Amino acid sequence: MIKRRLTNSEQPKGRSLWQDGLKRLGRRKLAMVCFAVIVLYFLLAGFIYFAELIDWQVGPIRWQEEVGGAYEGPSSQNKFGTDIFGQSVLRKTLYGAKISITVALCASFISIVIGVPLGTIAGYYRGVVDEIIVWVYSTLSSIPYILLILAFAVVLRDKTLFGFKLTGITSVYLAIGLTSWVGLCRLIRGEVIKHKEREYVLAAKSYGCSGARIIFRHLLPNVFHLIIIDFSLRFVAFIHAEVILSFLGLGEATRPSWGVMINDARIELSRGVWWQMVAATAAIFFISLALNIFGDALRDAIDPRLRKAA
Amino acid sequence: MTTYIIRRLLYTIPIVLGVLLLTFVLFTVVGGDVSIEIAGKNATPETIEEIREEYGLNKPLFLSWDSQFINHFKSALTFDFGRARDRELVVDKIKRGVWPSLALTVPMFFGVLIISVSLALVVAFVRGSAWDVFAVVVCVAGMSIPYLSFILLGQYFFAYKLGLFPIFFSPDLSMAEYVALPVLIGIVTGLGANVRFYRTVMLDEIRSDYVRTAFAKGLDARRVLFKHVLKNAMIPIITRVVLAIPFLFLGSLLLERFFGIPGLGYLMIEAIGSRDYFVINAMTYISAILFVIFNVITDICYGLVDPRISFD
Amino acid sequence: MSENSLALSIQGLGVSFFTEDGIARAVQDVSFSVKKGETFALVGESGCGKSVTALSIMRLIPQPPGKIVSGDIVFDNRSLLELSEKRMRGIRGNKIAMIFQEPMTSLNPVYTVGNQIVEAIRLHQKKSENQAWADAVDMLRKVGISEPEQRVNEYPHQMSGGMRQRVMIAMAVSCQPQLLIADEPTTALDVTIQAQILDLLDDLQKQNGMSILLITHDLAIVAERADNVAVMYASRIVEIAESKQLFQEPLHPYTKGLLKSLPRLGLGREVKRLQTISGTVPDPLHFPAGCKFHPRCSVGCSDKRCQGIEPELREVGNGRHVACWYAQGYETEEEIKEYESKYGKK
Amino acid sequence: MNGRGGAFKFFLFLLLAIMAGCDSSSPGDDSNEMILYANLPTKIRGLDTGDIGDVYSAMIAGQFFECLYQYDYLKRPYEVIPHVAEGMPQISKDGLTYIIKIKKGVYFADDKCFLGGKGRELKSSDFVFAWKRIANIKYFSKNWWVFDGKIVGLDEFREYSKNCKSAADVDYSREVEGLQTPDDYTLVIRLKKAWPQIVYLLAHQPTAPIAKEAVVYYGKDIVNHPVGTGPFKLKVWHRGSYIEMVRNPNYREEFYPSKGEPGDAEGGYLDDVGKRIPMVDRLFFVLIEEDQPRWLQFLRGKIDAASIPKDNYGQAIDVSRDLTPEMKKLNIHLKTFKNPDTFWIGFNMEDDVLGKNKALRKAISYAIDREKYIKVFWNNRDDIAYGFIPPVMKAYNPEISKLGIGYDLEKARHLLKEAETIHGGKLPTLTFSMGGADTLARQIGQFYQRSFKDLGLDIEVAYMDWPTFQDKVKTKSVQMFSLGWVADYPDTESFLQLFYSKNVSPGTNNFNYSNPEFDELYERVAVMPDSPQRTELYRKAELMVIEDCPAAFINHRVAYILHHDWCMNYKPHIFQYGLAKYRRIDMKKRAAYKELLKKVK
Repeated sequence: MIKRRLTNSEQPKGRSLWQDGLKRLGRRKLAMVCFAVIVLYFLLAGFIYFAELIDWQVGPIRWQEEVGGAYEGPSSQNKFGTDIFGQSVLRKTLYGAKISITVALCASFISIVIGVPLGTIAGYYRGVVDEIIVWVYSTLSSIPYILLILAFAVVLRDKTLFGFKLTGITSVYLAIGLTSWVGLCRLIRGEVIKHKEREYVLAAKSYGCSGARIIFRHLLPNVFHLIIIDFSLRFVAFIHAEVILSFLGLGEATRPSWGVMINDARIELSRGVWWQMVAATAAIFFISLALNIFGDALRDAIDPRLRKAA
Repeated sequence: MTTYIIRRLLYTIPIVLGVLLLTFVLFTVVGGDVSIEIAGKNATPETIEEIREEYGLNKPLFLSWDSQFINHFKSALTFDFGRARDRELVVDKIKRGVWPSLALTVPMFFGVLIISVSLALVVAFVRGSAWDVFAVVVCVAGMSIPYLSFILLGQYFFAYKLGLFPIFFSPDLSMAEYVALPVLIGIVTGLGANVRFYRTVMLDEIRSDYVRTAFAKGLDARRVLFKHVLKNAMIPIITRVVLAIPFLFLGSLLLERFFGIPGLGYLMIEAIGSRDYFVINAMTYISAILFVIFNVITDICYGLVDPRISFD
Repeated sequence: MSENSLALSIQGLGVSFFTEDGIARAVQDVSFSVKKGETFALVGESGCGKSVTALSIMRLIPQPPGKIVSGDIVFDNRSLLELSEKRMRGIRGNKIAMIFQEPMTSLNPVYTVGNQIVEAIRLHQKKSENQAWADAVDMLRKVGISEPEQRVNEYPHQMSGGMRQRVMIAMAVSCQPQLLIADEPTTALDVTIQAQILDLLDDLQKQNGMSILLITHDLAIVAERADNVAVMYASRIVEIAESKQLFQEPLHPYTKGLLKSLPRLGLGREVKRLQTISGTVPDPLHFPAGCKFHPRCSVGCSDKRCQGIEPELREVGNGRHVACWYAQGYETEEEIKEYESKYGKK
Repeated sequence: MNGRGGAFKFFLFLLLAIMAGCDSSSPGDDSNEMILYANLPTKIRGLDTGDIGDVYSAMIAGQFFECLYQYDYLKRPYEVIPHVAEGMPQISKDGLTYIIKIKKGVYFADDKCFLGGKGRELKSSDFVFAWKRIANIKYFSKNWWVFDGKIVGLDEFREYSKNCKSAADVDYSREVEGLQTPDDYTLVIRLKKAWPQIVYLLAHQPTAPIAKEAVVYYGKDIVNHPVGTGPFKLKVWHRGSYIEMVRNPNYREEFYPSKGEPGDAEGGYLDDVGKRIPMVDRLFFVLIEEDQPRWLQFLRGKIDAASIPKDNYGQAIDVSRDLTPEMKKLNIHLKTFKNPDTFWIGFNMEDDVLGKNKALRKAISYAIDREKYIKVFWNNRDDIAYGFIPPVMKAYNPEISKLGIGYDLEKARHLLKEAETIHGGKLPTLTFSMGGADTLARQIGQFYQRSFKDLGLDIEVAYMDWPTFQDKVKTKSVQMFSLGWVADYPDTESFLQLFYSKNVSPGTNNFNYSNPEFDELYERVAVMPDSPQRTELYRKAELMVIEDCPAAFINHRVAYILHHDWCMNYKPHIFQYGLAKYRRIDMKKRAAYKELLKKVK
């Protein structure tokens, strides 16, 4: 039989998991719209940070400014109406993006920083280390999540930790971060155990790779997509957690956040002041919806197997 | 089977110890001193000192037989949580709060379960169709609205504006009357995530080979769904259901708060507001114990539903 | 061939899957017929569309995304595709039964095997519960399960793979179907058990006089068991022949390749190096133009006609059908043009 | 579909079972019964009268426990009259010995702690026991301040109790020289120094007598079992939701007061003169902590009276401070009254920045637009506080708006410059602590932050929960804080002691204010009986504090209470608790309210 090289176009493409997944994702219009929405929110939050840094007095930064009388309804001048002090609800809503995204980002960061290394170490080294890590997260996960967050938030609030005063959102994202790494850790551990037995890891071992090298060069890249997917879906939960903590008086107090705005609206509703509530709810709704849909799409695109875990 | 249960229970011991350690660290080591709050507005330093003594706050934290840590253990293992800030026994508070909480959460739970499993079956059956897409979108949209907004709007429209339901707990109402609206709101908020979850479960099952076999036999869709799929789907459903039961006892923080239902959720909110670590500690510990126990029950339930699992 | 001698006849079947990534034409223009009482084998590599063809007969294509886009399936003088869903249910498991590749997962894990057989019996036959259970035990005995009285109450996970496949067969033949579709019935089993299962199918065929549509990728099985063979490649049938003829004189380069890759025992001491077909089966989303086999074909790979125009399955005499320009004897482009003028451009 | 139907039935069954299991039988079926539904705006701590430390606990406990004295229900200004005492005390000339006779025939309510379950007669020794119990340090009463340093021998008793192992080891039979009981109906109190406020405190809830039997029988659980001599008995106390009380059948003959102040007859307060009290058979205190539900429950007639939430003020009260037509159609009545309280921003005088810088403190005080504050947060209801003595007090200085500190931004800016000079540079960011993180607290915090920003001063607001806040205040670890004080009795001394240097944190002087001149004045005035001269000295002391400025006084609350017209004899009273015994309910009117509500809508 004559051996023949196949031309490039004919060859089934050896695309990586990522390329493949992202390409598939790119074809989903809805997912891309959602992605754009998410990027928009992040840009907004980043912009507010930036503007504050250089003290650029754009609208959202000047949320404290009185732009009208107290509790003025939406008008052409103040599109979303005003609050009790005559501050613009629109500006507060925009500014709230910074708080919510900061909370969710920091909490995600903490949970990744704790969950991924612990999960990898437990899964790779097994033995006593594994038992201890499993024990820790089993303990944490045996306490209902909401109780655990509340317990952490109550206890951490107004404490000083390593010279840092834990006020407002700091204690919020610490509480969320310190309690939410469990799921990620469990996921990573399971995946690492699976991959550990795969040929490529065994091969790496056989030519004398160190444990650290195997973890960083081989294992982590192969579980990385899980972290991203987990992140996108968890982000939503964190934004919602901020609302509940704010309602319980454990959240941000000095700056407008969506949770605080909804909480304030509780009383305002009875005088028919609905705009603050609607603005904050809508702000949360759109980013949650976008993250939910995008997260699902990402998961389907990159790792359809995970659908089971949902 | 008995040996299995015993062995399974033995596994829970380290977890319970872990929970005890965690609550101790949280509420005693990090949480700190509560004596001043107990002493009240006209307190003298000596009263505060006496309170510290009474509550054992001046004992060493760890290294002693009479340390706070050992006492924390003892009290937790004997379910003696002492007295709350208002000098009522914490246990009494919890006992009293359980019923109203259950009256709220049990109907809510079954409502969500029945509606979402039924919907999920239907949606899974018409998978891929416009109805399916619509259902998923509605679910995701429902999940994206903050819980608090749901409650606020629900209470505002149905109780305040339309006056269809009582606004708040009142002693002259029957329990059915005052839990009606919160249960309704609870069910609506719970549907999104649950329908989506059960749909995924059903889809996983519907894609299975045995379903194809069942269809190949000539069974109709209803029989396949209700006889074959549902029983297999029971396994993930049971996990979710049984593990949700401990949460029923906790009540619902926000709903109880908004509707004045004197359950454990409300108790918890108040404990948070007044930093009543005695109550928070007891609630955390009890719910963890319940959770661990129900974990064991889940495993036993697997055995009942899934013939592949044996306890030997 | 009289119509009445046919158990099943498929004409121009086309099945497509409408996925996000595009339309996958899993089955295109497939036509063949199965005679009563014969074993007809459908052979091909995995992903070539043979299982989809089988599922189309049962009308069990997952829909959406799958859809039968063209063709007709005639069974018992009736078009299956035109039947109502209710009538079709009366045929499934009753007139046409099917057994699947994976005996591990094809049985419902949470019901006893007896329960699952009884369900099939009672669905199509008016029998009492007790009678059905007795039948189930009989069926199990017939498929060679020892101690069927006990086994009937066991769960699938308590049985070995071979036994489960016997249970599947028992379930399938419990209503004496006219046609049994066996979709890779032995692939997942040990070699020793494979033969037992196939023997069992042979026995049952003799007893009931049913036709068997045997779907497999294993030519060795085909050689022994099948009366007629259709070879499928990339959604199309490329060759149909009597089993013996095919093995003696394969016409399509793909069939030739397949046969060359078979280990031949008993041809003297000389052990030939097994040959494989280079390249891989094309992705149904990205079929090559022209003859789908041409990129892997040793004959027509550089031939412009093979690259440009897809050959149709045509009779080449001797009752043999093949879809290959070379095998059909169209040697030059002029001839193909002439062919096109006759039959129209593809 | 069987599976679903079965599950649904199971669900229904469970629902019914649970509801049957805990459904409290709906009260009020007996139409002759007179039932009062009152609101309890916050959870109460406990009903052990010796440990009651807040207004609402006192409000409840007042229905069960009776003190020696009480305030006249109708007369204004507030006047102390005997309650379980036979008459006003006989006071020795030096003002140090009080002889008090106790009424005969006052019985404790029936309770199982008594022999045979029958309540026994009240004896003078019950007072002595109750007060020694407050002195007992192992009991941790919040109310030791009442007797601290006042009664001969009681402080020694407290010292003695320190050495006991536990509360149970304290021997209550131990003699206290200043508390003698010559017979069961006579109580002799000997004081260390003159204490003219004593009659007010003998009308103050924590000094009510308690039966030793109850304390012994219930132990620590006494908080759940109020056994007193009062007109009502506790039936159900569902801590999370309501308190139900019923009339005490053993209650002695007490009658509705016959005299009031001018206008009482027109106000309908004299309709029931001479009638035996209590008139109400059953009382519900329904716990509703949040404004909105409370307000709506009131409008629906579920509770008989309620205050107006700030966000519904416009719905209830029109610009002329009268009820809106909507309220009038519902036959709702308005009662307004001034509270004996003052709210302020306190300065920690031990703070490095604030303590040494009077100009800064004054600048802050001048920078607060109290009028706007009251307008934004309290619907313009409250009075501006220029000093700390509230307008209801006799010692209230009518000239105070000129003498005290009000809003004057120019002056404040001027003072701030001075303050910067004193500080020697730019002032650091100050921290203002608030004991709450709810919406109102946050908005108030924001208000102040803006006010001080206008002044040119940066402050950071720290919101914390109440316990943390209290902890910080008591340990002197705050800079500026928001607090207030409600007088327990109608004597300005109650406010003066807040600035006495011996009461610094963790005592009531949270400002940690210390001025020897003021201390000297306080010590002098505290032992003086009421006289115009004392009033003058009170005013002098107030001005002294205003000058030193340990706090920026903001407002005195004015309460706006609405009640339905079926709730009769609803006269507001700011010092007396346990007023339900005077109330009468027109059950017919209440029953008709539903129809009225429909008609109005």
